[in-house]
Amino acid sequence: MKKVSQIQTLIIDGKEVGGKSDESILQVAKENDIFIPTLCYLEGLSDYGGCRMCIVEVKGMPRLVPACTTLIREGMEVTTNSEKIHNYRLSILALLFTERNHICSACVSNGHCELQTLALKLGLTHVEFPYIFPKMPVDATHDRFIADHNRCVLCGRCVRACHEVEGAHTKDIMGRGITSRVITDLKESWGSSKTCTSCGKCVHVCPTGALTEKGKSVAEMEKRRQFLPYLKLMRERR
Amino acid sequence: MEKVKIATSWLDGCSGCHMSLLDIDERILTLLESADIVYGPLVDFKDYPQGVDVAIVEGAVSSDEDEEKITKIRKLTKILVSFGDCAITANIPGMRNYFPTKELYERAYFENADLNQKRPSIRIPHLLSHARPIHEVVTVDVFLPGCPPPADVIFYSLSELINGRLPDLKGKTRFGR
Amino acid sequence: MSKEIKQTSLKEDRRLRMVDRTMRIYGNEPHALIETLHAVQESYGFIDTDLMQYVAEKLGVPLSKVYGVATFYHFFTLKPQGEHTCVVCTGTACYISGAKAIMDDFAKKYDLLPGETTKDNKLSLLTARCLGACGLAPAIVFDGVVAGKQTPETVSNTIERWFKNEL
Amino acid sequence: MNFEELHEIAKIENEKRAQFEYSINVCVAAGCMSCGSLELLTSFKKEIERRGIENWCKAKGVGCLGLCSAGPLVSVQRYDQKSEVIYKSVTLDNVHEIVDALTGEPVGRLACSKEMSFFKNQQKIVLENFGNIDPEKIEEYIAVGGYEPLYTVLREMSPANVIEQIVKSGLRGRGGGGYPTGLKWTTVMKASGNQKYIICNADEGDPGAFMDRSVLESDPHRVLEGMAIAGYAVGADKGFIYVRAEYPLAIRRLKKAITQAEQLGVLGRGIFNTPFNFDIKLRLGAGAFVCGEETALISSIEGSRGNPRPRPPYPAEYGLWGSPTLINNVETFANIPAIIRNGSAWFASIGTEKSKGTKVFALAGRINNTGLIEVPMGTTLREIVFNIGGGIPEGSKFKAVQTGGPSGGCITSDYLDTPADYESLTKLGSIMGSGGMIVMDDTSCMVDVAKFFVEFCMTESCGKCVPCRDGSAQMYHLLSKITSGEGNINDIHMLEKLSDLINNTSLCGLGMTMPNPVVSTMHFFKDEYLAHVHDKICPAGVCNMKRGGRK
Repeated sequence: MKKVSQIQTLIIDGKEVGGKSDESILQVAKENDIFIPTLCYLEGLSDYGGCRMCIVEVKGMPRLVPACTTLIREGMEVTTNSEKIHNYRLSILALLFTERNHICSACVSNGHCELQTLALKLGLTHVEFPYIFPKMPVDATHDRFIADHNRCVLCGRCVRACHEVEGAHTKDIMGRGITSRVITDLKESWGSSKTCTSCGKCVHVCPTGALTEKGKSVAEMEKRRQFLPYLKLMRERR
Repeated sequence: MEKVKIATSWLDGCSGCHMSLLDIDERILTLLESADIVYGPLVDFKDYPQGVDVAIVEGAVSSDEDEEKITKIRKLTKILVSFGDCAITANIPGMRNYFPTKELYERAYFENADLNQKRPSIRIPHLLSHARPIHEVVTVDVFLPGCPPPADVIFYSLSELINGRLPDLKGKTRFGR
Repeated sequence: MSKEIKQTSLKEDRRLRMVDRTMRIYGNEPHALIETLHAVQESYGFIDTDLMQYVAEKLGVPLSKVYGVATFYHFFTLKPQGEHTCVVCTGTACYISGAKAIMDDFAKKYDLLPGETTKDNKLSLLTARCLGACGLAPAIVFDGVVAGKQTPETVSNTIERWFKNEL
Repeated sequence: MNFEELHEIAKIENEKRAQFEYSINVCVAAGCMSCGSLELLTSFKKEIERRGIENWCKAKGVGCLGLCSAGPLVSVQRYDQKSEVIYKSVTLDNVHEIVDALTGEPVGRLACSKEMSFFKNQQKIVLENFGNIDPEKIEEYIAVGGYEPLYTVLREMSPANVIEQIVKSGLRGRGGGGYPTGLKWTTVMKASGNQKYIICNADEGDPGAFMDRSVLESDPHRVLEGMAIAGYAVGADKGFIYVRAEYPLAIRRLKKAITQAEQLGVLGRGIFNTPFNFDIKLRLGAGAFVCGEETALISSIEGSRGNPRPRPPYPAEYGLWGSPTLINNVETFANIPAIIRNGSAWFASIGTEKSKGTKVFALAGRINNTGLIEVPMGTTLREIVFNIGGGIPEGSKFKAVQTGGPSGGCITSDYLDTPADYESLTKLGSIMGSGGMIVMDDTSCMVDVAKFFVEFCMTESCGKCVPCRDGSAQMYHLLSKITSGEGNINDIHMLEKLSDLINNTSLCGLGMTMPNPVVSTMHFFKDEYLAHVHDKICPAGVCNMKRGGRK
């Protein structure tokens, strides 16, 4: 029994908008050109709700909610940006910068990185929390790709793309908390993976310079993601 | 009207930020109408003077010498500007932070040295265990990120500071290039 | 192909039967992963890569997921344990009643940090997040037997007796 | 199995019991077991046999007697007079004299006075069978009226009736949140779906809490019965108990209990000749505190990493394998049979206006009577700590009682007259939690305690959401700095900022409540923080300060 989606009206940032009942606040906001920052969200992948960048205020709800996983309701009043929300987002972004080693100036994704762009858009000019400077490995064993854990934000996009779209589930996250890390198979080198199809989807969905193509120099790594919603649609119709 | 006293300095950095400062080209003359550069690598003064209004410092705090310098600058300056990514994030100098300093010395003076494999005999500044952003050591008033920060943004920031305002740098410059 | 040889020798392993049995009980369904890893750890003492691969194939679970799950849960260990194991409870009651002093003593006397095994493979030190024996804080599990109200002295007594093969 | 058969079992069992004038009940719960109570039980049995008195005296293992600090505990019961003597710290050497004393005066030196407030001031519902029945024998549970409520429910009540009783009883979730149980049941009942599940959350992860362990070890059938009743009420025919692997004894007893219940037909297909089927399976946790969070727990039962997912949808609508799922904690289920037996009005008459019934607490830390207690909701903390708990060991001074574990907070002596109920504790910046109560005296440094909890949460954070994953690491770093004498006032401000951030933006309950121990200690013990930061001194002498100061 498939639920029929209904049209609902709601207010986002004072603007009256409409959407389908199975749409999230984020989707409806996007359709109406209202900007909500995101990081782990990517159209074409399942919703994750991990990065907390898209938190918004909903009138009557006791807590801030992630716009990506909260469905709209009739009469909902959403505030996507207030001083409080903005400050929380800045702090979360700052925490992400402290966690690994994001050296933008020496990164192949410089200029095309979602983390870097978010810092620019939200006006993060410095990070108030102390940097952790963990020693992280770089896996360059694959013929075509590199995994640089220094740049990883653990958004889980690669894991989801590999599992949900490619169907290989070569990548997953190991450990937990601050020590979690993205792995290939049984924490093996990427180059020796028997399950990896080398399709490159993980590389292109990665928001930062954690997964990149070989042979790219600083600022040369641009990602292509247009294929994703298309692929999703085609697979649903299969 | 008395001119605003500007000092510049660099700690553990590549001087690229200072180069970018020079990239404001002839606009520097406009700035100098109402400001003096009283200290820094671009001018020839030996000691850091009293009563500096604005200090622009590039580079991370990496050695005991850097630590002394920045503490002194902070003490004698009204407004301290963290200038560029190394000053704000430790950036490239921070890439050595995952290695013990002993290994760094080994690498620099022995493994990578073709001739004369020894620690320098004259005193060199002692490396701290980590290269740190300036604001983890002293209080910073203005952050001007970029590697290097674009000349236009430097000009804008200096103009604001000279006119007694704190520049609003949000959305104007980012980490990296 | 040393791996294949190891796999065949695995099949003859009696310990493997318990693992197989567990998987069978759950119909070799992917959701039996955690129960199966428990069975692996119980029969082998730890979870090694070959066994993870074996379990992954049998249950039809991706390799990376098996590894992800095995490392997510702290009860599982991927390293072989020493002859004797000592689990120090680091729950709140034990912590404020002196578990810290016991841990410090391990570091001092045996050069052991939690999760480590001595070089001679005699002794492993582990920690647990509350054994539920808070009434007896600080509590320690010596080779699977819970002992309460421990001090650095009572702990080293037990360990010395292990070393002298008295226990 | 029908009602007559059930009664027959109870009758036979009671007759069996009545044969014996004396019963020597040795506590075989984990605490006493680790003090050698099994050897003690064997020794009692041998002694009885040696003396040839086995026709009027028997020794058996029973569940937790409560006063764990004085284990092993032995309770000697006389059936005719229904009197009971509890002996504490019994050793093998005492077996002889205790058996000697059966017919005479109790061994005064070893006996605990029944008048002792530890025993006198409790009111037992969940723990009613503790120390009385052998947890490994279903017949003994049936003999005290067990599985009768299930029969009543199946034969005489409609699911709606059952839920109405639970709603009226005012029972709230005992796992920590205090969500009304009846409401939860109603939601699951109303949820559409052919398959529904019952999950018993026995992943008692709070360090310093052992209520659920004790219930599972001492009276496992009670929980099974509660789950079966819930299954009938919401329309589920499958149940899972998610229990910590760290509790081997509880697991063993649960397995045994499930097998016995299936053999007798009180679990399985067509229970009590009704069309109701109910199966219970065990699932072992594997050392992850976050799996106490219901969506993480579900993920773990499904065989995955214990990552929580955003709610809504709530498990009541979209739970295990996408089906409507009812999740309650051990103590909640253990209350159900008593509510059905005695009626919702009886239950609602106990406790306070908003918090009904009793609560089991695990007392631990710097307190004389560490152990397990059950008191009506609303009993003051002073009564619990100083009367029932017997106060603080001689020579030290009460400092704080910590409730709610890593999600809770500290309560100081000024607030000891606060009633222990959901709302009052929340108002003080702590929470009821699952019932762990750790008492601290002046040998505890509150900054160090805060650091302990933050470290706990840092290592238990699943890592999915940024504020919890990174924020906990930053907080731990700051607290380490402060406790090593290298902190400054700015670090305290940063702790405050991070606390607010993590509390407001984390994905699940673990993250949201993680800052509580820090916020609460900073509120009540600001001077200790300042002493660490300004004077580089640890007033309790716990922290190793690098520069100057004591110790």
